Amino acid sequence: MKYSSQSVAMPYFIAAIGLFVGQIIFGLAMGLQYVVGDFLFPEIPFNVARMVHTNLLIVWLLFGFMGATYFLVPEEAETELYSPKLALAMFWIFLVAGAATILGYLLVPYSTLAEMTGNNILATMGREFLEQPLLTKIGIVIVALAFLFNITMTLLKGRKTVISIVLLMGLWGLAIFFLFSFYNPGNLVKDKFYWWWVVHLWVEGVWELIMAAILAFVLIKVTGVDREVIEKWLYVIITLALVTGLIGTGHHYFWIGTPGYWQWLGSVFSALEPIPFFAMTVFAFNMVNRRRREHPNKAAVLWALGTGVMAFLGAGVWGFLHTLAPVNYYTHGSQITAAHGHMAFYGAYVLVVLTMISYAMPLLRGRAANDERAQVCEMWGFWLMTISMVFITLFLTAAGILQVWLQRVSDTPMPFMAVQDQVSLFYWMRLWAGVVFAAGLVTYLASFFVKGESKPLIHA
Amino acid sequence: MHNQRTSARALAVHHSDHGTPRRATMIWVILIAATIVTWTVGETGGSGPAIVGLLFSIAFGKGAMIILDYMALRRAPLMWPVLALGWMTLVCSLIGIAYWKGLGA
Amino acid sequence: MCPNTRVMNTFAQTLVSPPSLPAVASDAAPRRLPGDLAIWFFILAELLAFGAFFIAYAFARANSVELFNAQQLALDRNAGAINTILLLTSSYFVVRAVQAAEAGQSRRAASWIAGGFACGMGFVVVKLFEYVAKFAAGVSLSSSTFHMFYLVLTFFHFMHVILGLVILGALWNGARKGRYAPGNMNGIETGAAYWHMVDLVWLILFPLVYVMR
Amino acid sequence: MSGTFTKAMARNIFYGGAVFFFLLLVALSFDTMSGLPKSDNRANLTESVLRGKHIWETRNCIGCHTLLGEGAYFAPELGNVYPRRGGEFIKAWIKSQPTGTPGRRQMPQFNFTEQELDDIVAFLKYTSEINTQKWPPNIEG
Repeated sequence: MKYSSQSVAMPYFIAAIGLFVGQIIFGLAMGLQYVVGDFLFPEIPFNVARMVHTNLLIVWLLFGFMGATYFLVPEEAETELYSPKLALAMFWIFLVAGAATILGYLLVPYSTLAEMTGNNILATMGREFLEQPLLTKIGIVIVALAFLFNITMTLLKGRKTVISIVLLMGLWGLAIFFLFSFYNPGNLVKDKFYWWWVVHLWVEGVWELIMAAILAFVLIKVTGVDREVIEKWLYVIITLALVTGLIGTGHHYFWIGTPGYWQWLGSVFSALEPIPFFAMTVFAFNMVNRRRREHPNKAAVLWALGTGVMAFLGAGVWGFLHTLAPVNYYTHGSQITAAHGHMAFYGAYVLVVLTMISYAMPLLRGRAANDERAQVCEMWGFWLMTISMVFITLFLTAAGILQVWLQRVSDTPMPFMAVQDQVSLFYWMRLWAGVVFAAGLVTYLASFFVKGESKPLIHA
Repeated sequence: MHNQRTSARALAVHHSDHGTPRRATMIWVILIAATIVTWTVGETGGSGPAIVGLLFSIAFGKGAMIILDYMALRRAPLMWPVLALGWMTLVCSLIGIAYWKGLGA
Repeated sequence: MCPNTRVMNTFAQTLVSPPSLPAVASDAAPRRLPGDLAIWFFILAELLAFGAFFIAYAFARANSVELFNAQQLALDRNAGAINTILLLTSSYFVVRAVQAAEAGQSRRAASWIAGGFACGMGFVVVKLFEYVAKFAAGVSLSSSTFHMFYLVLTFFHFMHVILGLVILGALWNGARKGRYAPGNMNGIETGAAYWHMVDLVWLILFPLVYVMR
Repeated sequence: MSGTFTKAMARNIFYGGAVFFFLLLVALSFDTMSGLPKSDNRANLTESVLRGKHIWETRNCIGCHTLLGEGAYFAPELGNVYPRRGGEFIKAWIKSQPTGTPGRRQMPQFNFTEQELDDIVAFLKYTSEINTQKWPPNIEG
């Protein structure tokens, strides 16, 4: 750690990991509800569990992005953070608001929560991933603006590197596109159309900028490869991401009441969306193969390579699988979508945040890298989580293919619930893979508490 | 270092990476003539496999001239002209296959 | 530990001038990719996108040949042909500009680029007249599959022409200031490569959409 | 520097490409908006439908069901439930929840008034009449 204000990243990382644990607990509960339908009913119905599962994911990734930014920007800008106090204040505001929202979901009926929080003044709730009460949404905007102000001011007074500029563009884009979550017209087609301007332009647009910037930063640090080289790659990757991803939004406009030409536009451009992810994989391996130093933090290198591979598999390959309109006609809104969603989020965004945590946490704790045994434990966590996520994805894909076959393709289509009974074996297998994932997460957590000789800071 | 080497070569060898003006002009004349042929086919309403084969042979030839001479890939590492001409070949032949498929329908 | 210090440049050089490849028979100059490597990656991505659309058009046409043939008749082939000639001529002027710069005649290069720019503007004007006529006739993205492809393909290309004109404008400015000379050809070669790509794509678009029946 | 890969060029291509494709997306969105009246069934967007949409949202229905294929995949698609089941069945179904069958998936009881039930049905009827390019493939959704 080169600047003392980088240490504000620490609480952000801890909160991120804590919320990640919560997300997995609710994920397991839902996995069980898929096969034992009345589990936890009526205390925690499926819709509440799912809302908590997905909202926790979004919030902890945001915590991770912010922590990563607070660690990365001072080091890149070669100056202290503009205001560490503001960063800490925002941390507590965001944490309290986030916790209050989750408690609200769990303790109050959703419609009551909506009435209590001003949803009748401006109705924004009840749409997938954007379930947050109006107050929380406004809070997110305020926290994001304070955060962006802090980071932008830091960058303005320091060195402006490509990595920090790209990261900042991604974060500004994140804040700007979130504003579309306040637009909820009565016309369902318009509602859905602009809903994607938040969801798609986040995960297949500006988040890719954030992800590529964080990955580039860690790769510079652990491989010692020339900054010039890495920054050129960074530009190429994000160019490809936006060129394909912007019009690629069209793959969500096939069947929601929008004109038919989106089937062509969306198919062609989103079919090219794997290219930036492929470039990212090649990039990560290329840089590690040409490394100029052996960084003592081997775990961080593993996470970085894992990000490249899993993002390509989850977002690239599993996305391509069902992105062409004639295929999507049958797979839209089936378990195939769920399979893709799980591996893409894990591979691209969970792993990139964990990569950053793995690299930065030892430094924040005053060492270049953790003890060998702690690293081995961490790497076990990586493999357990990653392999079980591959299996979760495969089981959901199998369930999805069978579901599509019985319910959509067949000449004598079966009703939804009858099909769910037919595929329940795969849901059981998915649940067990989920249990292994949780074991991997526990292993990962344990690695933070493995004592031993840490590597001194000299090489950092 | 690379920079120096390149400029030294450009100065020392009286060689053009972009061909001569004379050659460029010749190619331009051919390209324009080929365009007039394509246009005539369109105006006379020609159709059928032979005509479409002619059209895309002409398009391929024109494209190859642009790629090899105007884009100067003739003197680039082999990978690049191969990729560009490969793209032309793939696109033109798939168009041909699709046209063939449309004849049967 | 890898002692190599200039990773990307080495990587770039293997793409740009691999030492193992035989040189062109007529002279000893090594093979060299003109312009910036970055633009060639971009050109490949663009060719892929256009290629996918061309192929999609061809197969969509195969499914409704009669509709495509009937509506294609209404297109203005004269405008298409004039535009082909304008783009080819423009490309030719840009080649002459590069050759002039290579010969150290930067001012002359600026004049050639101005010629190329004028032809490109001609393309834009002709295309605008064509669009106005089409829109007046009620053609829109949703009016038929053929019209959708016609508009998407030509408009997508049209926007590339406009971007290309911006680039030509920058090149003209650079050439006027004598920025391009032997040994410093990167900028003009890069811009020229992009402009030729715009031309190349049109060479398939024209017979495919305007003529093939 | 010919033949190399300059950072300035990569940057210019990034900014040019990003602006270019974003403008294209905006242009296409304008065209979509102007074409929507033909497909989005806005003629039937009554007060009752709007109230129904509000109920749909404030009960977080999307947390279990899909609507035009978007949402959770835990419970049936409702974009075409109106033609599949009819208004009376939908109302009776909602009123009879939860079934309480052991081990089966359960839907909460929302204690709707008759007016609210009619609004929900109106919303689902409006949704089923949106032109979705013939999706879903069959009545089972």
